[in-house]
Formats: sequence, structure tokens, C-alpha cells
Amino acid sequence: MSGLPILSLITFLPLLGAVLIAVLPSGDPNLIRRTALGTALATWVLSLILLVAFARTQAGFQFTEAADWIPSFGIQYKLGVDGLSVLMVVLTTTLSWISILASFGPIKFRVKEYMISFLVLEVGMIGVFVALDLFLFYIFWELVLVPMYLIIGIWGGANRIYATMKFVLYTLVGSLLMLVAILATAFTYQAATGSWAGAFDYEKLQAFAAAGSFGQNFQLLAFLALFLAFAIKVPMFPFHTWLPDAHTEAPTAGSVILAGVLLKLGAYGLIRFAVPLYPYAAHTFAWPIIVLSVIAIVYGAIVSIVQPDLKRLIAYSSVSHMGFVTLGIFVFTATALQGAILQMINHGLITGGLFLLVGVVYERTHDRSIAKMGGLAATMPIWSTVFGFFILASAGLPGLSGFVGEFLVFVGSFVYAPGIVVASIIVMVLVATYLLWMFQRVAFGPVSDFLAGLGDHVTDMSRVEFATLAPLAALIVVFGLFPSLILDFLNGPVQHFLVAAGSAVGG
Amino acid sequence: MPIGQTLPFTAVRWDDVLFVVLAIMLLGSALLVVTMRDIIRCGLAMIASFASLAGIYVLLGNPLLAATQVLVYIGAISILVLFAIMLTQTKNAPTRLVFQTQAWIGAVAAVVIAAIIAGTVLTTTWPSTGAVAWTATSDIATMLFGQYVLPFEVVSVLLTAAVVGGVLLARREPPADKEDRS
Amino acid sequence: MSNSLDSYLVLSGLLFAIGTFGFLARRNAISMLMSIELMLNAVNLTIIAFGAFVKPLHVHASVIALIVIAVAAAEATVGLAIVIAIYRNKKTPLVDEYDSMSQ
Amino acid sequence: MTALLPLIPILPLGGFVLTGLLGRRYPDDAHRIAVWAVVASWVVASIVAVMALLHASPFGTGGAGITLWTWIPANGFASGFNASMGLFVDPLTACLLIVVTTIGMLVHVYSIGYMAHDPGRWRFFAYLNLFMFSMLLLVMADNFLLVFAGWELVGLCSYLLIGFWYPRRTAAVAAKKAFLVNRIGDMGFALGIMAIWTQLGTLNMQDVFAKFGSVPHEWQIAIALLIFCGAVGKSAQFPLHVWLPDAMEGPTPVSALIHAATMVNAGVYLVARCNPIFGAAPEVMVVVAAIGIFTAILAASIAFTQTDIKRVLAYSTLSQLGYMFASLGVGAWTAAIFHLMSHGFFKGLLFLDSGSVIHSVDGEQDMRKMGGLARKIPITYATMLVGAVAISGVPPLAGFFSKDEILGGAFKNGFLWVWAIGFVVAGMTAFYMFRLMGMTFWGPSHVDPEVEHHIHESPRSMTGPLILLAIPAALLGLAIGFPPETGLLHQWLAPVFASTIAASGHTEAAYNFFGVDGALAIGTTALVAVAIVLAWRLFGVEIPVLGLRAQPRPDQVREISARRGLALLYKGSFNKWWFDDINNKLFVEWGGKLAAAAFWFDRTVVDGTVNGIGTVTAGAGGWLRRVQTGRVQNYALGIALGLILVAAGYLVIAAR
Repeated sequence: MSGLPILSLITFLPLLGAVLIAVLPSGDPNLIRRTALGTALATWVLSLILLVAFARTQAGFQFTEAADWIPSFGIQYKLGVDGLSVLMVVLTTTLSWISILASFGPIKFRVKEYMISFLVLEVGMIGVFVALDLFLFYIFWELVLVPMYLIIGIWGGANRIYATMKFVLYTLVGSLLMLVAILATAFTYQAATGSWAGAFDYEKLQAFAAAGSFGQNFQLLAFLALFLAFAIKVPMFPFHTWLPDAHTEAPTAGSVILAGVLLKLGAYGLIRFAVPLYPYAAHTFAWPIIVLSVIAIVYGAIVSIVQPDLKRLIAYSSVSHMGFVTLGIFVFTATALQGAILQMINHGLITGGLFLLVGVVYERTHDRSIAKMGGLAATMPIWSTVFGFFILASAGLPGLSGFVGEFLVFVGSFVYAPGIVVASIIVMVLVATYLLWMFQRVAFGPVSDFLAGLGDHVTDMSRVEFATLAPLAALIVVFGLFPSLILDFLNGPVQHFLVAAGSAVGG
Repeated sequence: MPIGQTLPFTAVRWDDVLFVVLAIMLLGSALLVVTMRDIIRCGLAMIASFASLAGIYVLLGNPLLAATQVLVYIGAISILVLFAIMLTQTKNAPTRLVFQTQAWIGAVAAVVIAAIIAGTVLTTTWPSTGAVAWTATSDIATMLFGQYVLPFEVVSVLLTAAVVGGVLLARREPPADKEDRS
Repeated sequence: MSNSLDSYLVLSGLLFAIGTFGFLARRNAISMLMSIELMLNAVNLTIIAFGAFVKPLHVHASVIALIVIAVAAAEATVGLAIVIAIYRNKKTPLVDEYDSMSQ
Repeated sequence: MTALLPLIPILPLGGFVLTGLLGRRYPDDAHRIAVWAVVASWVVASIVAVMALLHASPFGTGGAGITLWTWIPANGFASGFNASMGLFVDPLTACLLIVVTTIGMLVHVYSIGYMAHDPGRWRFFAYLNLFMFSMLLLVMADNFLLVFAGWELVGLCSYLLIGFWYPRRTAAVAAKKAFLVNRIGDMGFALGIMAIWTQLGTLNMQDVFAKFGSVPHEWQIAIALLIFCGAVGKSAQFPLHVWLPDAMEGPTPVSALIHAATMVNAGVYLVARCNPIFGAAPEVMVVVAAIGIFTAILAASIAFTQTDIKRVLAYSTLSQLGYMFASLGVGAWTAAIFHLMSHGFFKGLLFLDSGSVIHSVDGEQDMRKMGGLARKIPITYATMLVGAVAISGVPPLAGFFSKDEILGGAFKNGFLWVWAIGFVVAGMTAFYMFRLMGMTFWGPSHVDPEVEHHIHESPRSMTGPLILLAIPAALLGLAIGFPPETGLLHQWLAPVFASTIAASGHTEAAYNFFGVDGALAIGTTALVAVAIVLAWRLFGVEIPVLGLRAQPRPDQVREISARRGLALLYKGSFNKWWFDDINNKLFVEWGGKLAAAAFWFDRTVVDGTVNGIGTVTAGAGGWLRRVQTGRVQNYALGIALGLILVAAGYLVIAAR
């Protein structure tokens, strides 16, 4: 590949920005905000360059960079992207600058620390998607945790300490299991080959796994540990309860990133690591996981219906939507996996947008309870229109991006076993129920006393707020009509996944 | 008239008698150290035990160590301890409860430790010569200032540091208002 | 008896056990320090006994014992200084009332 | 020629986008773009439809299409899912194009007047344009996924337009209800599409129909049932009929366009379009016929007693849609489309008329507060009378021909029970329509005196479309349905249904007026006449020339309905046979409880476990914390005990 280490640049540019902000005077929050936004935008532009330069038809990893890190254990600094990670990187950088822009107004104290945390968070997230060394992956994975802990714990809502502790402890349990699995894998590899070289190298390990060299019992244990780590992050039923709390307490931008990117880390891990490294175990556990996914889809939707809090409702809807992703992964068909990856991206865009919109209302009312709202369509018409748009996208309206992903997952699962779809398709009604009922109570009807009491505070969206949402809305429409823009990137990864999972191509 | 190797009319050696007497004194006074109520008496009992130990060192053919024991332990450390006792003794301090609530567990533990040590010692075959070898002071001096000169110097530095540290720690903190004046 | 290594070692073990008991049982900090001195003496006794009965250890043991005595002296100095300093703050020599570590 | 096809839906889409973006800024001129977009679309659609109906090149008898782009690519996977953005027009689509664009255009024009004083007018026109786009997409789509997209989009537009007056709670609730009930049907449709893909590996309709014979029969039945499920939802058939009457909360032009003339016909269109699928599953055809005819009589019985003018029309729509499904079910495909077209025109007319009535009496919808309006709003009255006569099936208006074909088809294809019920429903239809006419236009006025003095005929932009719609409502039957079973429509649609009819084994006996067909027609007409006279007697007006006495006696109606035996029926009809209450209990109440229980489960059991682990850990820590007393001697004791343990352990090992 070319000499320019573009992946390292993209990964560590935000860190540079964070360092720069650290030396800026904290008395000038606007300068800090602009610097952060500038860094994020620069990273975004770089990632777009990467997207354009990426060869879609070529299989395998591109732009790989490798350097020895801890040679005595074969640990490397190794980066590389395939179609899946390239999309995830761009999703991350996009949501990052949108989130930073959306934080301009709401974050008023400790701006410097906030922006530094956010940029470090971006480093971690990008790193997870580009790391090709398991140890490096783990480092980035943990790196994500710290800034998020601070963002929820310092700039969050009233119950933020509880939420952030729960989030961190829950995730830590998972990531420690993951560390155990990674080390066990490396040790097994070392024992089998007699050398540490490549013991943490994803490509080498994958080739090793493809040859069927991991024992079956080992696979079952390692897969379970890894799966648990990722399942908590996704989050899958019944490991999802940290999500509503974290979402509810996090600041708006935190929720956006949490829903938009952090949940994708888990799904990405499943696609990239858990299944290709332990295909036998993946097939063994496929049915239990499918059942859990179906439960998550339906159960998340049912629980969403009765949520009294806007953010909590969207959080539970995330559980439901992410159920599609895990379902799509574990039915091992090309169609379903394409759908699952589409759903990952769409969920990032749509739910990110929904959280931004709730943040807009929260800015004005300092309240998120649905019961207190009402008649916002009259007082905030533009907001209501945009909110309605995102709700429809979330409900899977054809022509918007949510539909294609969900439908592909359904079709792929139907090919695998029609019963899965029959059990979960009720979600089509449930999703409309909770979203439209919520929309009716928030936007329709007469203006509520609570809102009327706030008087002129309830103004319509500002330009900046609209600017954060417009790109998301545009992408939702574009991907809804031209999903091939995404799907073209996925040929290689999906093919690779299916071969690695040892299942017949197609379906 | 030289004294015989053994007690008159018996085959019991003087050395053994001396050893038993000293050992009883040692253990007895040590027990008194850890059990007596009055801490000053404890200090005095400690001096007694140190002295008995010095006697045992002589039995072991090491007069230099015995001398050092008397000089350092009895002459320096014990006096230090006695001073500390005097400095910390308050009239209203409860002298009744000298023991912790966990004392009986400590006693059991001590007994068990003693039993383990004794058992280990008695069941082990040591490469012992069976006779006490006399240690000449000159040999010790040669070795201390030859082979062990570095540790010796390190110890001297340690002692200096300990003196300085002790002074610093025990120094009465100057009250804040005095600080302003100086 | 006096020519047997075992008897000295057992004696030393008993002395050590007494010191241990003192350390564990006494409430007064100075008593505890005294118990530590007893234990150190027990160790010294062991060293010297080995030196007297085991050929290769001869003289070396004496040197080591001397160093131990020196270190013990340093320990006693600092330990007593600490006890006095704490006593000034807490107004009691009783160890079980020093519990700032429990926070 | 096919290059023109994309224009038909794209023009209204452009109208939607422009109106939506600019409408807020120019609220007074908001309707202009929208109306002209639809007019342009109508022009293009008319050209295309005429060409297609004449079987001219490039359409021929099989139709022709154009693929715009690949929507979802297969991406190199052997059987990867794929679907295209393609449009397709054949004679069946052409018939729908005529109905949709013509009525759509007229409703747009009508709305200029009807919505003149509404501040959200731009929004209304934007939504209407979006609906036109979605509906045209639905009928023109060349594959099932695109049909589904249109299917959902019309549902969305219906949602937006029913809830147009969103500050009104009932409107918001009705909108949501419509969307949700529709989604239940869509769920089945989606499953059907997946089943088709799984069985055939394509979603292109023509390919599917061509290959459908190779599907195992149980899958054929399943697919047909699932598709019918979607049709039931969209066309508001029993048991998913509950949303349509509530949908009358929307502005009246919406009721006319979406909930009478076009969207609700989508189900009929879908089943007709999928005739090879249903033809392969005759078991499902029986289900279709049964549900259709049951809905017809159920809805007609409810329409008897409703007092809201629009609700009567809504139930009438249900009933007529039931007819169409019955017709599809018995294999009288063309008759169903015929009725679809004629019903589209006369029901659209009736709704617009009712809108005009409501407009004139200041928004009042309760017929008990109307009466005697015939003279005050003559154009509305005249056109509505045409519509009522047409729907009642009085020859030679449109409704007579289409209904007669349905009943004849049922009778001749051996579905006597369908015919019998349909026959009764024909009479019921005439009765409730003339009850409506009587209560609204005839007899003494019960209008609120406040409103009474400024009752006025509607503006020309409203009456114009009424007159224009009255013409096809009256003459469509003669134009395309005469002579029966060999008329123009039959010639147009013959290629669409030919193979299915041939496969079904029903030998179409030639229409024989001096035989069974004539007898059926005369029987029906006679029943209709009796029903009209009955309604006249109860709600009518004095026509001295014919010796008919005025007997507008609501108290008499009440007296009759209070008679024993009839009382229960009256109550049932009035309460819509309690369907709303059952649904409310079953889904809203119990469903809500289920959701609440699930939430409780989530908090208590799932989260409780997590927090429980946390509490136990914290408790264990708190308990273990006591070991850390901070007292040196406790630690020392620990060390001593540890020493003992290690030493003892070592001794034990060494002793072995």
C-alpha cells in the first residue's frame, strides 16, 4: 500500500486535537469548541478520503500497517481495514463531529475536559475498528470505556453516578472475559505452533482457525467468553439493562455516540472476531443466540411501549433494533448479514438522530417525560416534522434506510428458518405502536400545561441544531433509495465471513 | 585449682548446667516481658532476658557477640525503651487491659509456631560438628573489614539515617504561631 | 546438651514464639516493640548457633549477627520515635486505638 | 413510450417536495404547484393508460415496463437478495391509473375550495401529493418489494392525513389506529413476500406469476393467504375493518380520495394482480369470497343505524369493498375491477358531496341535525342523488352493471351462498343510502338555527369536480360495461385474467339476458326498488304527483327499532357489533397490561438480577471490609496464622 499511514493518521488525529486542547486556555470555551470541531471535521475528511480510496472489489484488508510492539509475545501494532471497518470508521467520524457540534450549546461547564474526553473517545472507537491485532483491539476497546465513563459521570443527568458505574462495571465484566479469551487463544496458538510470532495477529489466527486447528472444547469456552463481552456491548437480552440507564443519564452527545457507535462495537466484534475465529462454537450456539435475538426484538419493543421517558423509550427500541443485527449475524446467510450490517449503520444514523432531537427538546424544557409533553407540533413545527421523519425511519418505512436493513435480515432469516421470522415479525406492529403512540402524545393534541407554562422558552430548532440533523436525514433517504452504496462495500467482508463461518455461500 | 569438666560427683557437665540455668532465665524473663502488667517492669525483665542471652552467646564460644549484646541491647536499646516508656506513660492510661481481645488466639498461634519449629528442628538432621567452635574476635574483625566491608558501610549509613529519622520523627512540631515569628 | 545444635534451636524457637505472642497480644505499642526485640534476639541466637556448630558458616554467622544487631538498633530508634510521635497525636500508647488504616 | 412511466409518480413527488419546502413561506399559493403537478401527472397517465388499454405498442397485451435502477443489488452472491426500482404498466394497471389520477386530480381541485381557510393548507397539499406518488408507485411497481413500499407509503399518507387536524385528540388517535391496523395486515404481506422470495428467488411479479406453478402446493396456499392478509388490512375487510370508520376524522377530501376511491382499493388491486397466485390456491379463493361477502353484510348492517354522514359512507365503502373481494373470490376478476372503478367514481362523488354538505352546515356531521337541504344546495343534492342511485344499483347507472356482474358471476360460478348474501346486501345498500338521502336532504330541517341562515352552496372549485364526477358515476357502466361481459372493460382486461380463468375451469357461459342473467338482474333491481321505497316511506319526502305521502317520522323509526327482536339487532348495529370495544379490551387494555408486565419483568427480574449481583458483591465487600480493621495486630495475627498454614502445609507435603 501507499507509504502514507492513513489509518494511523485517522486514528490518532483526534488525540492530537485533544493534546492541543489541553494546552489551550480553559477560559475561552469557544476556542476549545471550535478546535474540537475542527479536529473532528479533519478526521472526518480524512476518513472520507479513505472511503474513496478504498478498493471495493478487492477482498482482504487494505491500508495495512504493521510494526512490532512487544515482539517477545508476538504483539504487533497492526492496522487494516476491509469494507466493514471502513464503513464503521466513517460512521464513527461522522457521528463524532455531529455530536461535538451538538454539544456546543448543552455543555456549559468544564468544556475543555469534555472535548478532550470526546476526542479520546473517538480515538478509541476508530482504533477498535481498524485494529488487526487482538491485543491492540483490546487496548482500544478499553480506551473507549474511560472517556465514556467520564462523559456520563460528569456531564450526565441526576442519576448519573449509578448509571455510569453500571455501564462501566457491566462492560468491564465483559471485557475481562474477552481478555481471557484473547490470551487463551494466543496461548493455544503458541502451544500449537511453538512460536509467539502472530499469536495475536488476526489474519494469522483466522487462517489457523480456518484450518480447524482450534479444538472444539476450547472453541466453545473461548467463544462464550468473547460472545459475552460482545453481547453485553450490543446489548443482547438479557444483558441490556445497563443501556436504558446509561442512555437516560448521558448527555445528548453521549447518547448519540453510545447508540451510534458503541453498540456497534459489540456487533463488529461478533462479525470480525467471535464467529470467524471459533466457527464450530458459533454454529453450536447459533440457535440459542437466535432465540435470544428474537426475544430481544420482540421484548425490547413491548417494553418500549410503556416507557415514560423519551430517552428510555429510544434506549429500549435500540435493544429491539440491535436484535436484528445479532439475528442477521447468526443465521449465516449472505442476505441476512448484509442486512445486519446495514442495520448497524442505519441504527447509528436513525437512533443518533432521535437522541439529538430529544436533546433539542430537553434543552428547552429540561424534561424528558412523555406525559408532560403534548402539542409540540404546534409550538415546534420544524422539530416535529424532523422528529416524525426519524420516527418513520426507525419504524422501517420503505424508502428510508431502516427498511432495507430489517427486510434483508428478515429475508435472510426466512431462508434459514421461516419460524424465526414468524416469531419476530410482530415487531412491525409493535415498533409502530410505541413510536407513533409516543409521537402522538408528544407532538399531537393540545399544548400541554407544562409546555404552556414554559412560554417562550419553547422555541423551534435553531440553525445549529438543524445542521446536526440534516446530514443524518439526508443519509437516511439516500441509503434508503440506494442501499447499494453501502452493500457494494460489503461483498468482501460478507464473503469472508461466510467462508470463515464454514457455511455455504449464498442464501 | 581448676574446676572439673563436670559437676562434682555427677556426670553432668558444667556447660549443660549453665545452659539450662541460662535458658530458664531467658525464657522466664521473656515470658515476664510479654505478660506483666507494669510496663516498666516489662522493660526491666527485658534487660534480664538480654543478659541471659549474652551468657548463652558465651556458651556458644562467641565472646564478642556477648559483649555486643550487652553493650547494644542492654546499654542502648533497653535504655531507649525505658525512656520511651517514661515519655508515653500517662497516669490515666488504663493499665488493666494489657492484652488484646485476640490474645488467646495469639497464644495458640505462638504455641503452634513453637511446636512447628521444635518439630522441624528435631526431625531434621543438621550438618552439625557436635562441638562448639570458638570464634576468635580477630577472625571476625578480619572478615568484617575484609569480605563484608561493603555491608558494614551500608549499615553505618543506615544507622546514621535512623538517628536522623528518629530525631525528625520524635521532634515536637513547632506550633503554627511560632512559625510566624521565625 | 550444650553441645547439641538442636537444643539451641529449640530454645530460639521458644523465644521467638514468646515474642510472637507478645506482639500479637499486647496493647501497648512499646510492649510490642519489646516483643519484636525478643524475636530479633531469637533469630540472632539461631544464626550464632549455626555459626558455632556448622563449619562453613563459622565466623560468617558472627558478622551477620553483628549486622542484625545494628539493624535492630536502627529499627528500635525509628520505631520508638514513631511511637512517641503517634502518642503525641493520639494521646494514647494503646495500639488498638490506632485505626486510621481502617478508613 | 415507457420512458414516460417514471413521470407519472415523479411529478407528484416533485410537487410534494416543492410544496413541503416552499409551502410555509407562501401559504396562499401553496396549492398551485401541487394541483398542477397532479394535472400533469393525469395527462401523462391518460396517454399511457389509453395506449395500454388499446393494447398498443409497446404495451401489447402483456404490458411493458422500465427499470430505473437496481434498488437492492444481489452483489455477486449466488442467490443474494435483489430487487429493482422498476415500473410496469399493463391493462390492469391502466384501469387503476385512470381511477387514481382522475379522482386524485378532481379531489385536488375540490380541496382548493374545501381547505381555503385552513392555515395548514400547504401541508395538506403536500401530503396529498405524497399520497398520489405513493399510490401510483403501488399500482405501477413491477416487483413485490416496491409494491410493499408503496403499500406502506400510502399507509403513512393515510396516517398523516387522518391526523391532519392533530390538535384534535380523536384525529390523532384515529390516525394511529389506522396505521397500526394496517401494519398488522402488512406484516402478513411482508411474510408473503419473503415466502415468495424463498420459494422462487425473484420478486419480479411477471417472473413470479410465470414460475408460480412450480411452488409446492402448501406454499402456494401459504403465500396466497399471506398476501390476502395484506389486502385485508389495506382494504379494511373483517376483522381488520375497524380503522376505516375512524379514519373519517380526516378532512373530507381525504376520505374521498384515500378512504373510498383509491387506497382502500389497493387490496383489491393486489389480489387481482396476483390472480395467478390465487388461481393456484382455490382453497384461499373461498376464504377471500367468504371474508368479502361477510364484510359486505356486516358493514351494511352497521350502516343502517349510524348517524354521522361520513361514517355511513365509510361503512358503505367497507360493504362495497366486501363485494369486490367476494367477486375476486368467486373468480369474477373483471367484475371486481369493474366495481372497483365504478365504486371509485361514485363513492368519491358521494364523499365529496358529503364534504360539500358538511361545508354548508358549518362542519356539522350528524345527520340528525340536517334535513331539508335539497333546495339550499341544489348542485350538491343533484350530484349526490346521482351517486346514491348509482351505488344502489339502479339501472342504467354504473353501480347496476358492476354489481350485477358480481352477483351473476357468483351465481354462475357455483357460489350460491355468496350470491344469496350479496343479493340481500344489494337491498340493504339501497335502503341505507336513501336513509342517508332522506335524513340529509329531505323532510323538515333540523339544522341549528344559528347555522340555518348562512347555509350556502359550495364554491365553484368544489361543485365543478362534483359535476365532473357525477358523469362517470352515471355513465361509466354504459360506457365500458355494456353489453355485459363483453364490454370494453372485458376486452381490455381479458389478457390479464385469461390464463387464470382458463385454469380455474369455470366455463364462462355467454351473457344471456333472456335467461339466468336477466332473471338475476331483474330480481336484484326489484329488491333495490323495494328497499328504496321502504327508505322513502320512513325518511322520505312528499311527491304528490306519484301519490307518495311525506312521512318523515323519526319517531316511527325509533318505534320500529324498539320492537322486541329488532331491539338487539338495532343495538348491535348501532354499536358496530362491539368490535371496537372488543379490540379495545383485547389489545389496548390487555396489551398495555402485557407491556407493563414486561417492563416490570425487565426492572425486577432482569435488572434485579444484575443489581442483585451488585448488591451481593457490595455486601460481601462490606462484610469482608470488617477484616480490614486498620489495627496492626489483627494483620499481624493474620500473618502468623498464614505462616502456620504455610509451614504446616509444607510439613505435611514434606512428611509424605
